[in-house]
Amino acid sequence: MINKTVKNVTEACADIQDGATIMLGGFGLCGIPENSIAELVKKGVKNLICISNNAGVDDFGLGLLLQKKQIKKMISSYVGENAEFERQLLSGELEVELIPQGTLATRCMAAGYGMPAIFTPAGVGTEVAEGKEVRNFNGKDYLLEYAFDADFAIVKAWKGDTAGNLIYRSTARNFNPMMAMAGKITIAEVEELVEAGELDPDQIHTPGIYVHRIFQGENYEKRIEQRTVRPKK
Amino acid sequence: MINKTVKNVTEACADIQDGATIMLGGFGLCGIPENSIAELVKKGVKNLICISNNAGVDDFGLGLLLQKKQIKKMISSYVGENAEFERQLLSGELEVELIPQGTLATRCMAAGYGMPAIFTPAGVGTEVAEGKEVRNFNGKDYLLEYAFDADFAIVKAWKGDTAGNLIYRSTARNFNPMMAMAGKITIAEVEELVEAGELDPDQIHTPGIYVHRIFQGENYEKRIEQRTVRPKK
Amino acid sequence: MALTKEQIAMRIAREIKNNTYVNLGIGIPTLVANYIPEGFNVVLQSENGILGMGPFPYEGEEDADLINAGKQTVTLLKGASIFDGATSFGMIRAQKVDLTILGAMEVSENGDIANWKIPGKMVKGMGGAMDLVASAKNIIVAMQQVNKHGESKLLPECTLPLTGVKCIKKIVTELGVYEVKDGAFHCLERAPGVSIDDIKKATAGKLIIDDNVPEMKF
Amino acid sequence: MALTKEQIAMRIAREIKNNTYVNLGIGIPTLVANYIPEGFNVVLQSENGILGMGPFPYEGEEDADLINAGKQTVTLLKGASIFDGATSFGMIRAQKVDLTILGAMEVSENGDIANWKIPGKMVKGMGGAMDLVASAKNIIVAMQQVNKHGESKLLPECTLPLTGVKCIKKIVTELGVYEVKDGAFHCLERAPGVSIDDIKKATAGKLIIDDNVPEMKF
Repeated sequence: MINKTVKNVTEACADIQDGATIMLGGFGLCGIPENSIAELVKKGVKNLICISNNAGVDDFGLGLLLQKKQIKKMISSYVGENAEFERQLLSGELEVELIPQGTLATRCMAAGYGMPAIFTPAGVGTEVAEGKEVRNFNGKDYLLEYAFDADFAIVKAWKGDTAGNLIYRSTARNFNPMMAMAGKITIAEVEELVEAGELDPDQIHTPGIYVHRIFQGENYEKRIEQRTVRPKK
Repeated sequence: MINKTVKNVTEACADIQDGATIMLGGFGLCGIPENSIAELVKKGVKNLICISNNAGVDDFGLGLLLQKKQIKKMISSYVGENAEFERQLLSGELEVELIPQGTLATRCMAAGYGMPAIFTPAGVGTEVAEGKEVRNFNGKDYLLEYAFDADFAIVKAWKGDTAGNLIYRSTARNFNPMMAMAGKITIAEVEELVEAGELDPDQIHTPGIYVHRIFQGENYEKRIEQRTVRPKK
Repeated sequence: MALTKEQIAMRIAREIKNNTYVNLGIGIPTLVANYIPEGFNVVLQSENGILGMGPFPYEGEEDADLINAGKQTVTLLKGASIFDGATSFGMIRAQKVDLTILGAMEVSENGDIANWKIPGKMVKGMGGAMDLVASAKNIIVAMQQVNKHGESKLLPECTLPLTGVKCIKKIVTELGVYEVKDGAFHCLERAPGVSIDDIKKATAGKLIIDDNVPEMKF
Repeated sequence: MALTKEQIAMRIAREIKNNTYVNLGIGIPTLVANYIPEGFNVVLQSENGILGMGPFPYEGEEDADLINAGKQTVTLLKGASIFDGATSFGMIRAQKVDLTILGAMEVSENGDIANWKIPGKMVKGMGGAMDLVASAKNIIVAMQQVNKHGESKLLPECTLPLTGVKCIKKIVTELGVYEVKDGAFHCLERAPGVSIDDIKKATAGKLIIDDNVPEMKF
C-alpha cells in the first residue's frame, strides 16, 4: 500500500500558498478540519478562495481565517452566524458567492467523479440562474453547473489508515467525502490514525486513492453551535 | 421507521409484469439477486428489458431467464460466457444494447441522484457515440448520456434491516448500490434480515429510503465463475 | 382568532401521511415534528445527511458530531442512516422524500416562493432551500400571512428575489389553509373565528374562497 | 527472438513507478502483476470495485463475493478498500488511477485503439475498456504486433470498430516498445535478436526507428 502519512499538520499544509483555492469539509462547525485551519492561520497565507458550506462563527472554524483577513472569497451556501464576515462583506473586503447547498455538494461530487458538469433544477428562475445555461429534460428545466476545480481539499475524518482510507463519524461526514474526492491535493486530518489493514475494507467511506496526505490531528475542540437538549426524564 | 419487509420473494415480485424494465445488480455471478431471478423464472413473465452489467452464464444468473426466452432486450456492458445468449442474439430473438461499463454505472447513479443526464468521455469517436450529443469541456469531448428509467431495481445485499437499510459484502457490492437508488420500485433480497437499529447508521451502504421491499433470501448458491487459486505453501 | 405558531404546526401535521419521509425546514416546520400522530411511521430527513432524525438529546448526552441542518444537536432513531451531502441532495432531487415543509417570506398566486434574501439586508444564503423547492414533489409552506405592517405576503407576484418558481402547492398561515393552483390561492379552511372578510383583506393575490369555507377544529 | 507473453509483461512492469495506482486489463496485462519490483508500493485497482487487489486465494479459501474484473477469485491486501461501480469509474474518469495497461487488437499511428469488436463475430461487449481508454492519463497497450496471418496490427488507421481515439501513448509487443506521438510509432527498443528490418516488416503504420535503437535486456 502507498503510505500517505505526513509528520504533522505543518508538513501537510507546507505548499499551500497565497491565492490557493481550498475546499474545506464540514457543516457548520461539525466535522471541520480544526488542525489545518489553525495551521493556515499560523502560516498567514492570504487571498484564499475557500469553498465550504459555511463560514464558521466569529471565533471558530473559518471565522479564524476571516478574523485575520486571509480569505479573499468565500463560496458557500449559508454564511450566517458570523459578524466579522458580515462586516468584511459589507465593506467590500470579502467576495462571496452563494450557491444552493445541493449544487455545492454536487459540484464537488462532479469533480471527484470526473464529470465536467451536471444538471440540477436548483435555482431555475432565480438570480442563481443568471448567465447560466438552462436545459429542459422531460418537461423540467435544469441549470448546467460546472465541477469545482480546487487546488486543495482539506477534510476531517474520524479514523484513517496509513493508506489514506477514511471513515467519518455521524453527521461529521457531510461534505467531507465529496471534497476528499474533488481536491487536486487532498489533505486529511483524523482523530485516530491506524495501520493499513486495521479498517474493514467494506466500511471505508473514502478510499485512500483520493487522499494525498494524512495525519493524526490533536486537541479537537468540536464546538457545538446550537446546543439543544431535552431534560432528563 | 417505515417497515419495508415483505413475506417472501413471491410477494416482493408480485407486480412485476410482462414488458417491465428491470435493473438487476451483480457483476458476473457475484452479488446477483438469486432468489428474485428464480421467482421471475417461476412467474414466467415475458418480454423483459433487463439492465444488468452481464447476462449470466447458460445455467445461472440471467441465463436462467434467457433459457426460458423471457428477456426481450439486454442492456449490458459485457455478455460473454453465455452460449444461449449468443444463439438468441444471432437468431434475432434477443435485442442487445452494449454500453460502456462506466456509462452503465453512471446512468444508474444519475437516476438515483435525480440528474437527468451526465457527461462522460467513454465512447467518444466510436460507434457508441452515434446519434449522441458531443460537447467539449476544457478541451476534451464528452458524450451526453441519459439517466436510466427502470420500473424495478432488484438488488442483493449481505445484511439488511426492516427499515430497508442495506450493507453489501466485498465485491458483491458492485452495481447494487446505484441500482438500488435508481429503481422506481426497489426490491432488496438479503442474506440476513435484522431489526431496525441493529445496523450501525454510519456503515449503511444504501439508506432505507431507496428500498421499497426487503426480504431474507434463502439457499444462496453464490456460484464462482472463474475459480482461480494458488497452491497452499 | 389567528393561529399560534404551534397551531400552524399542528394543522400542518395533519397533512402528513403514515409511512412517509419528510424534510422539515427551520422555524415553524421544526415544530411540526411535535404533532405527528402517535403510531405514525414518519421518517425525518435532515439535508446535512440524516434519515431517521430523533428528538434533541437528553442533557449531557449531546454529541458534537450529530447535528441537524439547523446545526442543533439531535439524536438518531433505530433504523437511522447517515450519508454525505451529495447523496442527501441526490435523494431530494430524485424525489425520494415525500414531503417538504418550509417557511417563506412571500408566495405568489402562481406558486413562486421567496424566502432567502431581502435586498439591502445581510444575506445569509439559501442553504438547501433552492434545491428543496426545485425538487420536492410535495411542498407545504408554513408562514405568517401578513407582515408586521399588516401587508399580505400572499401576492400576485413576489417582490423579493425568488427561491423557486411555480413550486408551492399548499400554504398554512395563521388565518387559513390554501391550495395554490390555476394562478390563485384557493382557501380550503379558515382559522377558528377568522372571517372570510379577514382572509380577503389579508390576501393580495387572487383569492378563491367559498362562502361556506369550513372552520378548522382543534 | 520475439518476446513471450511473460517477457512482454516483464518489460511493461518496468514502466510502473513506485507509489502508483494501476489498473490491469485481462490477458497479458494481468501477468504484469507478477513482475512488479519487490519493495514497490503499487496498488492495483479492479474496476468492479477494488483498490488493493492481492493475489489469487490459497486453494480452499476462495470467496464468491470477492472477484476481480475478470471474474476471478482474488484476495485483498492490507489497506484495501471496496466501492461501488459508479465510484470505481468516477475514480477512473477523474484520473486518480495513474496507469492503465490493456490489450488491443489494433492500434493506429495516431493512437486510436480497437479492442472490443470484430464485425461478423459474436460481440461480447466493451466492458470497461471504453471508459478506461477515454479517461486514463497514461495507457500502455500490451499486444501482439502481427496476427496469425502475419499482418501488422500497428496500422495507419484501425480497420476494426474503435474503442477510443487518440488515447494510446505506449505499446509493448513481442517485437519492441513504441511511443505513439505526432502520428507515428516511434520504436524505443527492440526485442533481443529482433532486427530493425523485422520491425519495419511488422509495422504497417508510419514507423520512426533509429538505426541504433537499443535492444531490450532481460
